[in-house]
Amino acid sequence: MVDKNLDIQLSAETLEISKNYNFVLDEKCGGIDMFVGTVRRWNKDEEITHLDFECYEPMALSELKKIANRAFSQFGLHKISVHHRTGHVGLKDIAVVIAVSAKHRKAAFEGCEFIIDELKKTVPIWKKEFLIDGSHWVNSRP
Amino acid sequence: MVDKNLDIQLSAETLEISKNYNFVLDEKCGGIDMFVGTVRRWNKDEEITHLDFECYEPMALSELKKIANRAFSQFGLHKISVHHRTGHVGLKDIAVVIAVSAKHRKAAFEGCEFIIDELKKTVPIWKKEFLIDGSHWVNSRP
Amino acid sequence: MIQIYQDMKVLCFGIAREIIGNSELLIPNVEIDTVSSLKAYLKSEYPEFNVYKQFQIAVNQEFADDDRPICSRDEIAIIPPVSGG
Amino acid sequence: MIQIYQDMKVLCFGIAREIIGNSELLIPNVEIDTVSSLKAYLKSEYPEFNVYKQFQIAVNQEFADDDRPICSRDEIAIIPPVSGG
Repeated sequence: MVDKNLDIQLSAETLEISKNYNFVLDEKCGGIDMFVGTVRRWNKDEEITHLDFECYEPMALSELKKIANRAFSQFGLHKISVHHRTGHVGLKDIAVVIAVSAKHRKAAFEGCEFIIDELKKTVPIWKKEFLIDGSHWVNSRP
Repeated sequence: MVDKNLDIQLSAETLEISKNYNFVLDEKCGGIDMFVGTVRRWNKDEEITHLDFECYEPMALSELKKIANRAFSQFGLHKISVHHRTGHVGLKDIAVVIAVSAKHRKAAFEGCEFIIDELKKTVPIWKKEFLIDGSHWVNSRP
Repeated sequence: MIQIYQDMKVLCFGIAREIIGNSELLIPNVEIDTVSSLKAYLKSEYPEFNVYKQFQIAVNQEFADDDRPICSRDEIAIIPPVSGG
Repeated sequence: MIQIYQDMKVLCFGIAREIIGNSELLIPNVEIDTVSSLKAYLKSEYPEFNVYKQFQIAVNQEFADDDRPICSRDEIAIIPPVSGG
């Protein structure tokens, strides 16, 4: 889903931060903040081999759009780009990229953090962690 | 100045965010935050044509290293990369890139914002703004 | 008054898909008219849902409260605790 | 007691470089022994420094307080308000 100031994508392909950067770059803005979530090998004492992301695509897009619209109005952001992976994601690969541009840096930091915080609360995307000795859906364990 | 976890560079060449990203990416980390300062066309009512950065190189490197070391210890960051331009920087070009990696995202956001805030306070780098109708050193005007 | 119940289709994701064994569940001819009656049905037919953390229900791609009325024409989905990012 | 003063070299950046007209200033044979006496000398010789925002002095690449002693062997620099980023 791409319009002039908002670029939201769920993708089965490797994410590249330059795409988000190029989308939000604008001569009206002096500050860009980007958050990149990558797959780390250790979660507490468990060794991870890879992740698998599943999503409810139309609702995920619609929830992301709601979050972005709140971020535009609360922080005065200029452009927002959110790309999230689906499927198999290996160690050090990118799970999510959020880039935002704003006139000034404080709004960029706050808006970017707001988007990733809200994404983790409400967007219907599920992460299965594959460990050396088993697998589980994150946040589902009793 | 590059060591295992810290990469600080003052450069007369165009900056590329992928270099900072690749430096801080690490399988121990789940969150990377990047701040990119770009040149915007308007500062209040003044139209900018380009910037020119001058620096006191050995002291700038030493001040940046102090800031980075405080950020490592205050926020538990894993890796830090700071690249700052010198010389002529055009509209939409990058003046500064700060990338940090951390186990968790909150530390990454806070650490990255800390570094740019402190950079703007103490690092001996000076920006001359060239406008349609004149030029001046930023922060020096009475 | 006679009511005709049509099969209700429920989309299943993540742990819910694995518990149910399919990405879609068809619930035949059962009187389910609110989110809470759907939740009760699922927990009774698939007791594993009581073991894992609470799921939510989305109706037409929006999170829905327990008293939200539903019918077979709605797009209904089980939303286990999300974990994107 | 006779003291011999050597030329003191001062590095100049940004607006300070433009006011002084050079990236290095050599101050000959003047009794400058602290940061504050250097500041006073600069403001008296280059009155424009009184117009712009206060500058700081760095000694051996560290910000220095006014009472910091200095001599011609130190690396001394005028640091106008910084504006990186």
